[in-house]
Amino acid sequence: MRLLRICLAPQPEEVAMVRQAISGVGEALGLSPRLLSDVKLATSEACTNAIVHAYEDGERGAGTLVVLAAKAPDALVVTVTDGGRGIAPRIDSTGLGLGLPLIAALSRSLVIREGPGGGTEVEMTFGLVEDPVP
Amino acid sequence: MRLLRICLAPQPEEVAMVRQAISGVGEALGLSPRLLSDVKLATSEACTNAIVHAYEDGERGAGTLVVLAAKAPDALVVTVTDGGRGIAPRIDSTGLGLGLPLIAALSRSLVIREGPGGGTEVEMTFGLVEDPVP
Amino acid sequence: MHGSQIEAFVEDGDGVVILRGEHDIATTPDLRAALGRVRTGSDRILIDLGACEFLDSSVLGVLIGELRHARERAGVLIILLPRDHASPVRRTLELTGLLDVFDVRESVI
Amino acid sequence: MHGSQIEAFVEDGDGVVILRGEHDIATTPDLRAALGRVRTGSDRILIDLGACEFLDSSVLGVLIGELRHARERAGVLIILLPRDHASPVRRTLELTGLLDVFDVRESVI
Ligand SMILES: Nc1ncnc2c1ncn2[C@@H]1O[C@H](COP(=O)(O)OP(=O)(O)O)[C@@H](O)[C@H]1O
Ligand SMILES: Nc1ncnc2c1ncn2[C@@H]1O[C@H](COP(=O)(O)OP(=O)(O)O)[C@@H](O)[C@H]1O
Repeated sequence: MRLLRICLAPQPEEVAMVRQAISGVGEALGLSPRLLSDVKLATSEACTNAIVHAYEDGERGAGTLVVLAAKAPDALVVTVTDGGRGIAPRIDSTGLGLGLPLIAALSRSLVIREGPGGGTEVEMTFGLVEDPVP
Repeated sequence: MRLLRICLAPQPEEVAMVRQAISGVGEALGLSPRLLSDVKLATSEACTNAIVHAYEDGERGAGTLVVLAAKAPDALVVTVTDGGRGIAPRIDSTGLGLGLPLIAALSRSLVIREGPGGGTEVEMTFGLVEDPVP
Repeated sequence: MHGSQIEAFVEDGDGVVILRGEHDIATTPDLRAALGRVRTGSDRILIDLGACEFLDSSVLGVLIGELRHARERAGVLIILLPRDHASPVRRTLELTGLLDVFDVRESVI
Repeated sequence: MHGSQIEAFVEDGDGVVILRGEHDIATTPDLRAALGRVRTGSDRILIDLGACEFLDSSVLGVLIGELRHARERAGVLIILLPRDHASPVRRTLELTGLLDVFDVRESVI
């Protein structure tokens, strides 16, 4: 069941809006405060990766970023898709490399695959109740 | 259809053996040299991550590492599972953070989830023929 | 509150930077600039996250950069955390192992 | 061949390290040691991957570390690649963007 679909420009200023929207979804599903903050952080990191890494500097203006949220029987599935150059290691990344392992730690499962438009699709699945061992 | 299952100690010296075994699988499936080398590298990186990150220094001796390969209709699925502490960013990682994005770049899709024993399961899916646009 | 605010001043020789609201890739340039302003002339930098409601890995990157700066000039960096132990900010630092890396105290905000 | 071999010597003032076979997390300690041996007294280091059949990201980490070393002492690091443009080693350097970072030449091995 689709809960959310936002298309936005891959720009830093947009990420706060995505967090606000996904918080609304999580609150409607009755997520605990901890789960809610995990969903917000993971979604934020995935969007930031798309903004920072998916596009060459000059091409971000024409780029896209789509955030979807859907409810599975016992899970919230958030998908962040860009239309960029595809995931690859970048030795000159100024980041610390915390993003992907952080998303993996926060989500029940993380899928990374090529998006329909050739960019990257990051699909994160979250439980609706906290796991017994946090 | 299961093609391979190896259980090994999470030790650096074992990774070469995993590559040799997965090469055999890939050759039997008739993978092109490039696909074969992609499968080898991705599998090698996933094993190395388990060896380097999954266990505290003192606990690697009792650790496990399982590598499975299975054939799906049009894909080779390789799963690397450890019984370690679970994936999380480690700020003191001496690595360059190339492993996960490299695996994502090499595979058609990458799934990271908690393993049955609480560690990390990394599932990599590869096409059996090269994608039109490399 | 989903806005974000950065306050930076020098007090008793300490450089103080206070983050309020949500901080991410959009606010790291301001954060870097604020740290640059208070860094000169202060051996001790306090970053107060007591009223910070969210931070992401790009903010953590700035904090770690600041820690390196501090160590290079034998200075001190102190991170003040929300008193609420369930705060998202605390959890983010915990998940990334940074609670053990930084000199962490409780904020009074 | 699935073995691995590292040869290290100084020739005409250049430090030369030749990697043969497959190199990964198990052989990086030997690679680091070999580089340490030839580094002293050589301004120019050649790492010959002409007969290297596999390398992983931990080997790339050592190569990048060596490049930093070289830059710090204003030295030169040259990576010699297999002539075969379809070689796995070349592809690995390409995928990680390192073909553009290193001074890369063709090996004569
Ligand atoms: N959406 C994306 N498009 C292209 N490359 C990506 C994307 N997301 C991640 N990457 C690649 O994966 C690497 C690791 O990402 P991450 O773990 O978030 O660390 P960091 O952003 O700090 O480099 C990035 O450096 C980048 O090369
Ligand atoms: N099997 C694993 N178990 C625990 N943590 C892992 C595992 N694999 C990866 N990680 C975490 O993910 C981070 C990123 O991995 P990777 O991209 O391979 O970079 P690197 O190994 O260079 O740090 C690691 O630093 C580590 O914290």
